[in-house]
Amino acid sequence: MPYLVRRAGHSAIMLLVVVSFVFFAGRMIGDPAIVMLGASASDTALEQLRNNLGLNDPLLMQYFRYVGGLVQGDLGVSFRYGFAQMPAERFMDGGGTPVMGLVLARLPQTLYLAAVALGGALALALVMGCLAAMYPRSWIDHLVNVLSLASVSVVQFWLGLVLIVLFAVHLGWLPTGGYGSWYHVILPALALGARPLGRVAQVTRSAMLDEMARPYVAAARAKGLPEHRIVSVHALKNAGIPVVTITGDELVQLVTGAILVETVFGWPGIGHLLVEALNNRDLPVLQGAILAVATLVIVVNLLVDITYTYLNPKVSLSSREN
Amino acid sequence: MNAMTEARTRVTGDRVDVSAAPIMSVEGLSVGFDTPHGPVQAVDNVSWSIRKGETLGIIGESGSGKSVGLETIMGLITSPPARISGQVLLDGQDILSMPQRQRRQLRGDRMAMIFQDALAALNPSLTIGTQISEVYRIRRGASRQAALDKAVELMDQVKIPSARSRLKAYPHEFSGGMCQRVMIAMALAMDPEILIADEPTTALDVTVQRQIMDLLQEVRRERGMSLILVTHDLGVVAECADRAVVMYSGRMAETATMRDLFRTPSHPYTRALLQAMPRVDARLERLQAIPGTPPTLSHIPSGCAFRPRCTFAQPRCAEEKPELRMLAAEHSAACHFAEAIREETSHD
Amino acid sequence: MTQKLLAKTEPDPSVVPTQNANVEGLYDEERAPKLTWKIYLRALFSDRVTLIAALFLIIMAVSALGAQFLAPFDPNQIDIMNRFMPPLSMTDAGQFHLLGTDQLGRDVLSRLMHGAQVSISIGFLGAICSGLLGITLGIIAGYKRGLFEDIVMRLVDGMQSLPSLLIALFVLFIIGGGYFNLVLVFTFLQWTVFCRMARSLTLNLRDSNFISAARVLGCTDARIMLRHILPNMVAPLMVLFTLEVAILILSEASLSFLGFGVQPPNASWGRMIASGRDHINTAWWLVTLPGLAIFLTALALNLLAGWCRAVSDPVHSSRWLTPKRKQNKQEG
Amino acid sequence: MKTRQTALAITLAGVLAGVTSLALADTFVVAVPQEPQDLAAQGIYKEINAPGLRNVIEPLIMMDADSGDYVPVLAQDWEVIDDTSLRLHLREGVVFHDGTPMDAEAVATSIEFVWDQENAFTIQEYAGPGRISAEVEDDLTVVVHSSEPDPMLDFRMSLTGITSQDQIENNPSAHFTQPLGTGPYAFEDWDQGSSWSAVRNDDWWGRAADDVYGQNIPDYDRVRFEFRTESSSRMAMIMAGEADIVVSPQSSDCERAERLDGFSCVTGPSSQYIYGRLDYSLFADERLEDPRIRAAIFHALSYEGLADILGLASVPQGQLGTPDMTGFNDALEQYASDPQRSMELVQQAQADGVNLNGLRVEVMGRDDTPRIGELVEAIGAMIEAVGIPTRQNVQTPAVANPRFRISEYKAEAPRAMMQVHVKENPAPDFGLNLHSNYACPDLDDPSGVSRSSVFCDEEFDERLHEALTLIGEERHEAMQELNAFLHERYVIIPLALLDRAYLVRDGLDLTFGPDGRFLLANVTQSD
Amino acid sequence: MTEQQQAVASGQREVVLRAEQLGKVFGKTVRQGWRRVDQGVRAVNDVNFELHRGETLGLVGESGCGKSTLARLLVRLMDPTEGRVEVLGQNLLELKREDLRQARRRIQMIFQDPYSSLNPRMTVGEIIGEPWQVFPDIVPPAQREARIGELLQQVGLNKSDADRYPHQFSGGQRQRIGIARALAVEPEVIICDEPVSALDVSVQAQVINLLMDIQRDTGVSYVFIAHDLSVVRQISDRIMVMYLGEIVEGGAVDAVYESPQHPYTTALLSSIPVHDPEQQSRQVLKLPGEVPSPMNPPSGCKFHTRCPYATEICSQEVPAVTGDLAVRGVRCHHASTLNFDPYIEHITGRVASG
Repeated sequence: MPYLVRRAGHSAIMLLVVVSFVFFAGRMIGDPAIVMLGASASDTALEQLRNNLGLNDPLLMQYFRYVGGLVQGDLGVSFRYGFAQMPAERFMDGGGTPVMGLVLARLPQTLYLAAVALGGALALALVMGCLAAMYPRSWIDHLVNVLSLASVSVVQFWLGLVLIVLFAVHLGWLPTGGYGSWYHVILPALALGARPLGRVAQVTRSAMLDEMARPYVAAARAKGLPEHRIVSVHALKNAGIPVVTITGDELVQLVTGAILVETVFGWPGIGHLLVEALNNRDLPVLQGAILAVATLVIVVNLLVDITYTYLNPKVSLSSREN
Repeated sequence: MNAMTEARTRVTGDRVDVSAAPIMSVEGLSVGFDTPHGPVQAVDNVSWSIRKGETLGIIGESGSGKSVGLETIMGLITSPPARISGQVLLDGQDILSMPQRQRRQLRGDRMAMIFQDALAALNPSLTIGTQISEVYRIRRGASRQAALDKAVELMDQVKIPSARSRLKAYPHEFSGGMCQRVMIAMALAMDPEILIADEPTTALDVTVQRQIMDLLQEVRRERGMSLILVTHDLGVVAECADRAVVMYSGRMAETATMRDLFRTPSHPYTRALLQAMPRVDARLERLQAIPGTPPTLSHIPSGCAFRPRCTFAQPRCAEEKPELRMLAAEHSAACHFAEAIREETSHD
Repeated sequence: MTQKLLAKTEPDPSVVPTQNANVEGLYDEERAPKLTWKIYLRALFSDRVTLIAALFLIIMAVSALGAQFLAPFDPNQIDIMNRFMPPLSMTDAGQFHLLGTDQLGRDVLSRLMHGAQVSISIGFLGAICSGLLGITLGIIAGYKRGLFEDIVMRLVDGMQSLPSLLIALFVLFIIGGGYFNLVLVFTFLQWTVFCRMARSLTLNLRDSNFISAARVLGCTDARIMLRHILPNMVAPLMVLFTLEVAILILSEASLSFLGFGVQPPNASWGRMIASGRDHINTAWWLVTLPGLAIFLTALALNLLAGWCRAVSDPVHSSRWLTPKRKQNKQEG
Repeated sequence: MKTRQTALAITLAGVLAGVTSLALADTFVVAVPQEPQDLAAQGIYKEINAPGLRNVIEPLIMMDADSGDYVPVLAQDWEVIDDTSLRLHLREGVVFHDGTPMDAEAVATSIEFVWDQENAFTIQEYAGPGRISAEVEDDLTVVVHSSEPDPMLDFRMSLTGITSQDQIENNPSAHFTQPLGTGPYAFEDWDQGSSWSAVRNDDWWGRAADDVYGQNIPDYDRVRFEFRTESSSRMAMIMAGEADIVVSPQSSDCERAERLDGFSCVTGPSSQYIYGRLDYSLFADERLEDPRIRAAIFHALSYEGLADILGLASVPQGQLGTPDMTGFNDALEQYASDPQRSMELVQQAQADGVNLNGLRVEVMGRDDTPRIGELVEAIGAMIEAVGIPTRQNVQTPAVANPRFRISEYKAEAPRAMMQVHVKENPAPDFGLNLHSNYACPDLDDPSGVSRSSVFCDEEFDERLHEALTLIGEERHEAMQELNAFLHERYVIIPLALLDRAYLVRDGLDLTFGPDGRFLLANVTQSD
Repeated sequence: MTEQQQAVASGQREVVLRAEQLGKVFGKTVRQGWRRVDQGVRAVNDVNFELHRGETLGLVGESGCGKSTLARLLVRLMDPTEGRVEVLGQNLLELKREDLRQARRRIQMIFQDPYSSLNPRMTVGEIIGEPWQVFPDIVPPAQREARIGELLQQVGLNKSDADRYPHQFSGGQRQRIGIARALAVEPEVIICDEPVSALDVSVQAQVINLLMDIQRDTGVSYVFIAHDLSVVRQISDRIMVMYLGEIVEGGAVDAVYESPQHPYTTALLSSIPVHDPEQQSRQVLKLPGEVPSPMNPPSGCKFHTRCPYATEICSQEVPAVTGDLAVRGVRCHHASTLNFDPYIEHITGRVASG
């Protein structure tokens, strides 16, 4: 499919832009050697480390080495985790904790959390949005409206803190955080899912309202279709396009939200890794995490586009522009 | 000259039993809405009836309430939010007082509706086949395949070429005329007795309009359906309808057989409308324009709604709302001076 | 058919005779009554939730703008002896702290008011700057089309498909936090939202006949964009602006949580939460109050924007503007 | 492909998590504030590097903080041969967790590995003047050498973790992630981002030895260290019964613990202190060299107040160290908190033509310092209150901002920075302190350790050099004098001495170990 | 023949608008390998006409036939891909930006949709007065207010309407405002793009009358585009029928209506529903199908797919124009052999009896 090929091309270019941005901008934060060894490190140790890491090479050479590594699935070696302190030649296996491993180890947890948060939010939001659209201006509509707006207005990490205090500390129903069995995911998913819940419910509601006002709904009624079929088949499928768009959008935002929520809950996901990398100035991990997130986002966008074509026959993969 | 032409275009008026009881009659139907500017009366005390096999034209400009009334009959406008009063009798039963569930059974089965903008009235994300067959499948409990076969049959009836291969097509792949044919096929799926066509050809070109009107007449005749044709185009009504109702600002101005309506228009509005139309057969020095503009529903003048634009208006018209009065058999008009005007025109 | 006029009756004196084609208008009443501010106001007053939201925002705005005069204490005045005083408590020196004191003994109410100034102004400034940039580019892109549009929209697509807070984090990580850096980063990230909307609105308007008419009249492009296009997208852009302010206030809080917010001793709501979070188990008000302030402000902004959108929506507005009918009026 | 794997991983993770959480019945859970960088042996020299790692990896000897004496661990006996070498006699029959014997060869390998200058280990901050090497004398005897005279070799040995020789030589990458020590617990798993855990080592030498350290033989099946950055989360964990012990609680949490059932707060003195390093002669704004301005700043602070804000801290005695250290000067009092005097000093200075326009003292903190935000704000507010403008700045990504390094000072305009920093001094001697904090740094000397100083005074440097060569009471007195010398010159503000604190659930008793590490051997069940 | 028609026929009147071989291809150049290939839609092809002072040229056709595109080409809202447009001898297409703006004073446009053609954010006075912001020399600032009043009265509105906003007016009134705006620059030509098709029947006549009155008073010329043949007949002097971007027949309006030579013209005329129930027994020339997509127009005569008279030649050869389409001409292979009288009885018959 040429469209998919072109899309993939764009994505690759965007990734390269992100890679370059992250690589060069990342170098503005200072000498990675000092970052690793601390302010009181001796210059010998620093120099040794720079040699170990190849930081004394020209920047462009480092860049090409980095990009070259990326192509082979090598995101470099963490500054913080593991043992970059030792000269590489001392390791039989080349040494270093590969960032790729760190990222891949954290990715499933984030996806798990995101899937639970988004899945729950989506299911609830669709029901809420449809209900509100079916009874506009009723108390249901008002309730859905205020609830959904409330859940987009809340600061996620604050909600997380409040949830911990309430449900874990005072009521003791759920764990305060950490990663483990299914009930560990509930509180973080609640904190993380609030925003998508609100956004999707809002969009569903207004899209459904719009669709229900369209002539084809009147026509469907006129031919004697039962109302539930009109809502669930006719209107919902057409309302699906904005809902899918916003869901894709929210999935992207979810990753950002995860940064804070994972930190609050001690959830070992990519967001947590990212914050740690930020705090530790662990540049390779930071780069790796950002790239992982960017890749994720690009994949999500592609999925959203594919879903479009299912929902809207006017859009075909070969013709879609923008 | 060849098959493309027909000697007679007019296919109405034949075989309608004038003495037969109407299959549907509307009595004193009023529909009102609330708007930000206060309540409005979109349909005000409208009564008419239609017999089996008959074509009834409903003529009116935008905002005259011609569509609102029919959407209320179809149950597409409900109370609330609308305020509805009056009766719509189908086989002697008032359908307005029926519970929703029962009314839904009537739709499609007893009466069906087609809309002005067919493309908008078709669901853009479902295939033509699904849309034509779904109601048959759900209401008649037919199997998927049987329903699709039915859809093909219907599409053949409305002369959609290579029907079977188009089952999988989506509405946007069809032209305007084709979409209208699909709409008609959808409406016919349950074999209704009354077909309401709400400006079915307004959005179409002249040549396609002709095709669709012919098709409507053909299916009406074949099935012995009654057809309610809503339009603002006097020409379309003149060619197709047996009788017509002229609406102005939510009220009935005049109702008559086609011949009476055009020969002896007895309401000043009908008269003025006929005179204002440019003619294809002659170029006039000036058109007889009706002054002013139709009132908005929120500001209907007191008394007779047409009064401010009427050349016959008298002080009485501002105070007294004229009632619809019988002038002759099948001819009524709502004007204080209807008889005088009828007299005047028939002498002409 | 007759073309002769009936002369039986005299025409209504309020109507000009038909013969004079130049004065055919009908002026006895206004045609489509404008949706006046009275109607909007009436609708607002009948919608209790939105009304409360609007009042809340007014209170917030007043306390933020007047923080210097209205705040009971200097927000940075530390008082080691009176730390962690719960709301509604009185110090030995007789100072009354309505919302208590924080971990340095500063008055929480005063800090909330000054924090409102910082948080809301960051939200506003960020939205204004990104709005100006985005709307300008969006209108030009939508109106001029061509290569410029391609470049701008590619950029917008690219930037929008990245998680913005993450990029904000990274940029702030490099350039450091602080008030103006936050505004800068918000501008840099959020202009795409305005740009996309301004462009799509422009594209819609561009095909309007009144734009064609203006071009036929010989209006310059600048005049068309400023006089014809811009004023016609004020309503949706204002709604978007309101939403963006809410989003930016939330973003400020998130970035402050990670330490990239305004620098001490200045208070912002986000920083208050961030610095109070260590005490959440012991001094609930330190986290709860600024969190509530953010939540309620954002909620009020969202409610107001939602309401504005509902009443300015051509399809559904009448539903929202129509006063509710009493049940007993119903018939049938 | 990727998605399918992910989906699988998610399902599996869910199932496994459910199963494992049931299995972890007798697990001792410790909530710690951060994830260790690695679990390499060198990390045991500082508790915050890898809390709990000392339960897996043991040193040869350890210091009893109370007495200042060394006690045996893996070495049963040791003797100082001369000022460059130390002989250690190892305990017999000890094996590493991988089953390899802990013999002289293994110990020598570990020592050389940890102190190898090729390895850029952070322990180098405690490196002596010379290179350290180890020599095997016999199976159970090792001699440690320093290439330069080093009176503190025994101290450095107490920092050195001993791990499997086989691992160091054959699988060095595992050394950083799967420590193989000799301790009472054997490393089990490191769930990155979440926790690391260890299981009971039934073959631990301490079960049979009669000179074992600690209060008891630890008997939990498993110990898990959960990483929770948020202190409120750690607090929540113990409140919810998820953790047995919480490391680094807030003072307010400790206060709360007094009032609540279920857990209590155990505190004790630590060797950590917080100081403010106010730029002085080196690259500093010249107005900061005016003694009145410096004094004004020092006297502006309310030390009681700051200790109160910090909680779990006390006001130090005007010098950087604890009273048990060699060189501690009892006569020195903390600077008086006297804002009135500060204001007068500022006015005097201004009257003498010191123009304070444009001076902004930048109070800067690294955020690995406890309560740093509040501390910086409070200090800033206090200095402002006496009429000296400040700017407050908490460097968030805390680790190693180049601005903290003296060598970076060269790159900036004259500075007026007060860096608030936490420091741990494990040595029982002021020598290291005085050298690293006050000696004029030789910026061109790559091996110098005094690079955190911003003070350059020839007289001081000379006297310090002399004092460092002394031993015994002479050394003590010399350093006492030096402390007094510095005190008068308002060089560095000792802000607070921190307490060590743990939240401990009811039913447990915890005592601080002899060397200030968290050891399960010091935890006892009280019921 | 009316006076005007005579004048046209004799060519006495000044030519105010001339289109020569005007054509427009839409769409993009598609890249095929390295080459760029035009894959456009030919919306308008080979249009030639002259419009004289005070004359109205009617343009009819079904939707999608390109008549609106043609209108936009004439005022240069779009750039044609070929041909030229001259206004009073000035070629619009060669003008620089500033000169083009100046030239626009000569040619104005009235739009179909009276709702979208007025800026909702401007008062009626601002809308009508806007051209003078652009061309300050037309009316001196001091007289503008008075002039707005005059214009409003000229189109049948009140002076006081200047302060109101467009939404306060009905469709017909808005169309009058649009006309006033066009008149404000005192143009020579007004292109009317379906100006009455969105209006109610009862209002259509007012606007048509108004347009005719304005022409009578000011001598302005119209290009009047519509799909309603009755309306076109009422207002036009000459008429051109368009099909798929081409003019298929043209001539004086009475001549075309009373003796059409192209089957398409005939079909259009005979398809109109006649609003007289007595007049229904006539023959209708019905066309099968709908207008083909302009993307792949039929070969040969573009009409042959729907033409009841099509023969082999029609699908192979492009028919030549017989006569001058602007005066009296037709584009059909069989024009000379066809007799359409039975289909237009309702037109000719009325004329005879009327």
